[in-house]
Amino acid sequence: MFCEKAMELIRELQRSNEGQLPAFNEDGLRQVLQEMESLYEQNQTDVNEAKSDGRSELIPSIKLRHCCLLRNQRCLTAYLYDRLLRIRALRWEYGSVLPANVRFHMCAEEVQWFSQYKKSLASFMRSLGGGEGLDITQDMKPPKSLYIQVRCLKDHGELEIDDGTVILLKKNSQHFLPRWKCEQLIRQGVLEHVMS
Amino acid sequence: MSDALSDDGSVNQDDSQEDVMTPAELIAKLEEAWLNEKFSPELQENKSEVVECVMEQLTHMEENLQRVKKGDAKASIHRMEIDRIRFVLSSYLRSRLQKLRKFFPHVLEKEKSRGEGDPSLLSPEEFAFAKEYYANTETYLKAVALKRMPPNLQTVDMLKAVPEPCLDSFVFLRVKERQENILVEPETDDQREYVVDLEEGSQHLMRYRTIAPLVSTGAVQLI
Amino acid sequence: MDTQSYLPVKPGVGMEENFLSLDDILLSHERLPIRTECSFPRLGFLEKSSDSHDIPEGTKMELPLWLSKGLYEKKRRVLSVELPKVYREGWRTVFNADPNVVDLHKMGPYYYGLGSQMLHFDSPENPEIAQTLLQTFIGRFRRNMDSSQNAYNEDTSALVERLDCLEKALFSSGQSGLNSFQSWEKGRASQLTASSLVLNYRKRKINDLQP
Amino acid sequence: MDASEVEFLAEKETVKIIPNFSLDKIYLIGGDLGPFNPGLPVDVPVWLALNLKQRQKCRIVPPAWMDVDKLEEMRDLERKEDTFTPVPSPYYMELTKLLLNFASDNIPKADEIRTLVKDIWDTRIAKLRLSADSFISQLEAHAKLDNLTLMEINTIRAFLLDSLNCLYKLRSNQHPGSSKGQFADF
Repeated sequence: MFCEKAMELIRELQRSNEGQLPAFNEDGLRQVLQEMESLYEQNQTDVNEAKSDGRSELIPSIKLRHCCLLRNQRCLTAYLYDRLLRIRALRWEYGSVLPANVRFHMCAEEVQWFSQYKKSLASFMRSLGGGEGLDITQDMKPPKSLYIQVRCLKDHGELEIDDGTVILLKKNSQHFLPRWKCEQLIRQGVLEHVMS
Repeated sequence: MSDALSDDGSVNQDDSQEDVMTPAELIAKLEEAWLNEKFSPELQENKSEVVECVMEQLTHMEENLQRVKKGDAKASIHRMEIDRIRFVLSSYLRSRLQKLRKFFPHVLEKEKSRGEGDPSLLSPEEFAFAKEYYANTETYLKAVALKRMPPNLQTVDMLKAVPEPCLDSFVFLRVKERQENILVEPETDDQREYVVDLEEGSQHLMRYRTIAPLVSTGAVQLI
Repeated sequence: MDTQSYLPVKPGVGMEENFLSLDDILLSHERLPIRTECSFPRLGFLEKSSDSHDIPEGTKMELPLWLSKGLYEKKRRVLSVELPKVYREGWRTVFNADPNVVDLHKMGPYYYGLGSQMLHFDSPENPEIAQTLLQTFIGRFRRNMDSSQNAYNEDTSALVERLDCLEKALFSSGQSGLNSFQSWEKGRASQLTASSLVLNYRKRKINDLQP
Repeated sequence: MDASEVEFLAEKETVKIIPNFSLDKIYLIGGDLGPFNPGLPVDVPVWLALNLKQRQKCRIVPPAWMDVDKLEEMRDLERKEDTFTPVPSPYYMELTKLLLNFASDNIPKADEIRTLVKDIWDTRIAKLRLSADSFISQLEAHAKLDNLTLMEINTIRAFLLDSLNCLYKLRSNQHPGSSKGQFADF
């Protein structure tokens, strides 16, 4: 049956749970586009014959191929759109720089989409409140205290806090830090929030 | 110290009106807008004047705190309050941004068809964001797939492809100003439509569509 | 409405599909038994059991829902769609008697979704099908709610296995409400945590290292 | 809504504290607080009370309803009535948890209070499920929910609202054509 390739793309995404991004399937995409091309060509031939020779019995087959063309178009669009939704979420999870293993799974146009999205988001945040600016990727949970206890899960180098103090984030070291300085690092898995 | 932080300057909400809000009322407005945005299925009208005023308050307070010496007892209390307000503000803006992205073709369409005097759904920065998001997404779909498809299949109508907000969703609400004769549409053929009065302070579960106008006037609060 | 993590396009539920929903695309790939009411020239290769050039009129075969919907016409006879057993009168009687005893996963797994989609094909039984779908959902609601909220502290895995796709999605939204409340009760709700994606990628890395 | 956000709203409620320090009036954006004088009770929002308590700067005076006799009465009434009885605070559950976790030494019979509030909660949640089921099975279009608290609503919100959406779609099946449906899905 037609459109099986397109379904494979959809199943591939559905199998990747919790918004993980599987590798961009360029090969699968190309195969679907090829199938579309050949469906279109067959239909062109049949349409011409139906018109010139009055062979109206070809119409059901033309219609069937057209349905398959539309189905392929839908599957590809849905595949690409769902990937965008996953990629978009990465901005909040990882911050504006994606780890290499994630970037590796994106095609060139996705990388472009993502960098344009980051730009739009950044200029949105900059222009908030009549140009004062506010980073809304912070403050994801209601605040409980100004400072929190954190443990370093990996070596991360130096961190400067607002009063100018510099702290070395060494694996397994514990610190008492301003909450807003830690939020992003906790989300990225560099620090762990230690509850008392 | 107390002098630096003690001017409770009132916020002028709108120059054309004599309406003056205290900072406390302003924060209450922000919290109302936050909950309404969180719980309504569609994007609410923008409250950019509230956002701007709140940000002004926060900046003003932070500037004052710069002048205070470290370890001041009052300063940490002020900082905690700032954190709380900033959380509500960010969360409110995030809720809006999330709906913008989820419904972008419909939001832009609604904005386009808006009448001359009608209030704008989007703030200028949200409008810019939505337009860019639309263009960016369209460009992407074209470049990767659509332009490589047969000629009659190179466009997808985003308005039809992206789902609309479901205004028939149910919402929980609390009544702030008494309303009479709210028409409740029947759920089945053998039910008849009927009217309810919404008493002040009472709470209800009903369709968003029925009370949507009351959310924007502030007569009901979504909970 | 303040989560920034990945949220897929939701399925349409009912007669309308959402164009971009992966769930709806999978649902509309369900195969239906049909009978062709005209011939489809030059497409014989789609019907595996024959080696003729065309699909002749009167061929019984299976087509995916999306194609059946696309080809079906009320006025012209192109194909007729056979109602899957689970929506026929015999099963409807079973559902109406006690919807809770039925294993909807086995009968589905898109019991409500596919049933609603079947209404696109003008069957005289459509009103009864729609009514049974609705009553089945209502009849199973209490059980599904109570188990998704762990009301009886019992093992729910057996029950979950018997849910259709739609019910499963509802079950997990009930569970996440419960989990959020329980983590709050334990004082964990305000803990800042790593994103689930970050955690998953880390897990994967560890798995990659293992021989 | 996340439970932590409901708790955040509960933290705006005021509670009486007895400070052991002195401090002038504080002009917060959300309103004025204080002045604080040692031994003199003063009203503050819960978030501040908890912060001061953690720093051993005050004693918290539990709200009047946080009392074994009163709560027993409420529990019995809640069990007797079919409807939701009025609660002593729209945030009774959150305040109980917060105050008992951070200031149990200021609250007499803390453990009994914890159990009583949990009993009241469980009774109310059971009623909530019962009414949700009847709302669904009667295909109601409107329900009055006075006295329900935000935390109670929140436990069932996603499940109930999603279910109502599905129900709506399945009900619309009975009137095909009433929906727009011009878009053929392939």
